[in-house]
Amino acid sequence: MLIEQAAYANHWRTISPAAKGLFAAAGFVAVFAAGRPLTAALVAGGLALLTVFGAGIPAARYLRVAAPALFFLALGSLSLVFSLDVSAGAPHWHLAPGGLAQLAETGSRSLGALAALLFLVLTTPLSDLIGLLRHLKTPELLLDIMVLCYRTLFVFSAAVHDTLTAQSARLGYATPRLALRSLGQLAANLTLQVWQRAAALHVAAQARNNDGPLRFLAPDFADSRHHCVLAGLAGLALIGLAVSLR
Amino acid sequence: MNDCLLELQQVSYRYPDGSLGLNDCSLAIRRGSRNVLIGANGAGKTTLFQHANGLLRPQTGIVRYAGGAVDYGRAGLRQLRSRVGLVFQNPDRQLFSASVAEDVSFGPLNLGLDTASVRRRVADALQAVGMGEFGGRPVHNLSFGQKKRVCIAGVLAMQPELLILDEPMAGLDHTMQQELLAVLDKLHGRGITLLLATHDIDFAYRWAERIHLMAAGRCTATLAAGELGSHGAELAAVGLPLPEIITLQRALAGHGLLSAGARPRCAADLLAALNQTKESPCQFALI
Amino acid sequence: MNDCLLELQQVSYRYPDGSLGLNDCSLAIRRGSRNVLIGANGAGKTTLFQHANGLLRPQTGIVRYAGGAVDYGRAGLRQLRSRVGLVFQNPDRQLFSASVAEDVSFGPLNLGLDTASVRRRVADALQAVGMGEFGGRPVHNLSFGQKKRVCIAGVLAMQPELLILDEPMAGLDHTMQQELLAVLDKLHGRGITLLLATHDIDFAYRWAERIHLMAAGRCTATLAAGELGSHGAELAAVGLPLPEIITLQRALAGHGLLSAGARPRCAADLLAALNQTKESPCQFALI
Amino acid sequence: MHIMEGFLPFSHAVGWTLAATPFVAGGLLTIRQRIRARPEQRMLLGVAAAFAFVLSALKLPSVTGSCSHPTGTGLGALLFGPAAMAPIGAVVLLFQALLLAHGGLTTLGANIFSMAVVGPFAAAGVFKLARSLKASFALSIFLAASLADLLTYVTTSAQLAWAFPDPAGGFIASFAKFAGIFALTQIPLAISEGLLTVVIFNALARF
Repeated sequence: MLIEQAAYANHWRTISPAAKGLFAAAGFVAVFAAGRPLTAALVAGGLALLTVFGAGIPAARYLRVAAPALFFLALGSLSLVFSLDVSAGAPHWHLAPGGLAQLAETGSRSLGALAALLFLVLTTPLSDLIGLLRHLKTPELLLDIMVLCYRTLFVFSAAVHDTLTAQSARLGYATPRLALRSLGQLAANLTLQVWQRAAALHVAAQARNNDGPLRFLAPDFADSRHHCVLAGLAGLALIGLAVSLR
Repeated sequence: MNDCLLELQQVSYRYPDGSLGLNDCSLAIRRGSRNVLIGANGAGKTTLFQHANGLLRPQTGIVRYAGGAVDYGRAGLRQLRSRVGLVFQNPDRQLFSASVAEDVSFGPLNLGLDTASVRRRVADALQAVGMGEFGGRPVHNLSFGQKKRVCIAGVLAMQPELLILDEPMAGLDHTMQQELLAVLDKLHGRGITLLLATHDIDFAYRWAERIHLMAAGRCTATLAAGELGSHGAELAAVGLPLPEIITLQRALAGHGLLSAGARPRCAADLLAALNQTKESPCQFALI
Repeated sequence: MNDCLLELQQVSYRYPDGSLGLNDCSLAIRRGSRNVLIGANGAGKTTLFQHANGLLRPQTGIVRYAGGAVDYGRAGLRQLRSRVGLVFQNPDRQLFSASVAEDVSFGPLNLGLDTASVRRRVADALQAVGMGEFGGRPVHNLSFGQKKRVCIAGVLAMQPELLILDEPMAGLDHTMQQELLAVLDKLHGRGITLLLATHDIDFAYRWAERIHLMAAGRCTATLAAGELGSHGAELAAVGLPLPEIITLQRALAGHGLLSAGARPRCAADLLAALNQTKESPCQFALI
Repeated sequence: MHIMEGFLPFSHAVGWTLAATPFVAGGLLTIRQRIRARPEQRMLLGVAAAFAFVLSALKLPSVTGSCSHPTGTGLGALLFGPAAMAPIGAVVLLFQALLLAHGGLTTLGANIFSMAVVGPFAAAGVFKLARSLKASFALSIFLAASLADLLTYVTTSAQLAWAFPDPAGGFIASFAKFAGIFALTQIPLAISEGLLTVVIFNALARF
């Protein structure tokens, strides 16, 4: 997981997640408030440059992370630009009136919002983000699901990886038909583990005196207030710029 | 202060699915001692540990802690579990949070401590297991041995008097084992009573003061490690050989090279005795 | 018939996440031999094994099997994987079927064999690991050691020439280890070439004919087990001590109790040599 | 198929978030009651979410030979009940946005609605209906899983069509465009996912 790796190793790893979250939120607001596509594109470019040069995320990695979303954007754009004409006999495609304008608006907004999202997730590990959500009074039960999900998904990933490898070593993926069967057995085995692992975690929680919601101590970030003020000011500037360039 | 910290008296337990857990099992752990519980897989070691921590409740018999019978009410359990720390075998089944420091904070927060104390305890516990620098790391990037030490820190942060570890050496390579043993030595030096499950008799002989044998849900004998040599029959009864080092020492004594009373615990000890030096270079000192 | 069954020539492999797997690694496994690959966790043992079975493909360098370079096409891989059997460390991760027989049948079914042959192979493989009676049992009720043997049966049912086992002894108790070694002895007796990963130098010395040292993604040396004593420097270079038994033998030779040329492989051997008997009671005979 | 970050206009992003919220809240209430009766369910849901996340990252051999990822909504709804799937799905979709940049925060509501609400309820409904029509267990599972997958994708197409109606043909034409473009990957995937879910239940039945 490329985002995960970057989040733990970037220049801004130790900056308070509240500050980074505040600035990312301002990025979202700026993108949606921007009147013209060019402004939104400018915000997108600015956020991307900030993430690559400020936080020190390698540009190649940045692009690889953005690739699936860009693929969706490319496919989605097709239907914005072209219109399907069924009025005259055989249906045929033609350029939609105003399609390019719509593409510019939607495309620049998507890129801007994507850049804001990537700014946040490439600089902030998920456990910090969950800590931030805890601070923002997210329902306890939802937080419990998140914490356990984040931890357990790596356990499951490792299990899936190992089992896939072991199955491949015994020719389990030699043909598509065998692959479907092997994958089904793997998923069924994983399904059973859901209950076993949940039971084991429950016992382990009791052993450490738990009898209800899972409590964790959020990490302490130095200069958090200071960074939040800075991020807030920078965010306001960004929104101001986006609005004034209407 | 009671000399006997944990005591099981004729405890029996059968799982809901009908399989046998403990069968009339009695065991006593002395305060401040280093104990090994040794027996084959399925002998009931894990079941016994879960009784020590109040996770399971005896169907017959009694569990005593520091002299008093365990109170299975909410307050009693809370107290027992804060004094008896249990480290399970598989780290993946006991680490809740992907953040090291967060996971270690879980136990102390459950004890109802304030934030400042919890923070202090987390730092201390991570320091004690040699993971002081790892608080901000994600659990999934740690090695198996490091995960194991995080599990121990999570229990240490509750400041237990008795620390129980289920198969702590399993899956660790030589270096990790040495690191873990150093951690345990340090904890023992602080006065924490230790109880380890293992199935390696050579390790048990090298490390422990007292060795508890277990088979078929029952503790069949408790032996002072130093006297293990004269209890070959008890060992054989649970399918264990004498430690190799004892066999060697005897043969060498037979050749007049070692005194018959010598009690080397490991190969280094034996060599030192052979070389007539008085000091023991064995890492795990004699009692 | 080529004497060298598996050969890696200057193989390098780096994982997609950037971590090093193998670094210019060369290794040769002779047909019919008993080999141990020894190195710390993370030295690259598992990566090497996955190259042997075609699960990973060298980025530079070449893997040869029975003299020919491995063909990574579909047919080539099918052939390689049916000849090189790979048993992974954690049985829970490679047993994914409900019943023992079903799991063992997975490989032969994937080879496209007919039902009768599959049935025969499953029965034979279970017999070979001493689990003949367990075909109908559910996997999750087995002990750890039994699961391990089912894993081996699952690979044996594909009738490999080379059997590779990753840390087969980890987590097994004394009795289970003896049982597993007996199974391996039997397979070796049938002419199957064996390659085991371990980090226990004492076990390696006791069991193997050839010991391959590994560190930082590279095989640093291949030693005949009998000559291990004169290669302390190579062992130290990968962070391993000399086997205890060699150290002891030397000390005893220094006292004139053993001939300097004696090569006991285990404590039982050493004792026998001490007692001046000529025969070796060591379970794992000398070459 | 996740709608990417920022793709939906502001009003739609807000609207779908408001539409998804009651389902997530309702699911949480259901879960809370379950936990009160059986405390170990607290762990179960987190672990189930991880399971769903990992399952959706598996590469599924598709009938056309291309590779795709299963949604797991059908399987999840049949195992854990459709109500619990809304919060579980919400967490999975949030994590996919945060860890993989699949989907997004502004489109989270829309994606939750299609994948964690419509899909699971469709799966549960189809399964019940098929069983009541005396369809075999395997066929019911197949229909439930593949139709849940298909309806998820139809919902997404409708969401997109509503946001971007065709200037000439309006909603219908736009829906046809979006559905047409993504049909290429989605229909084979729905069939594969149906088959996989049947294989999974067959295997589970033997444990």
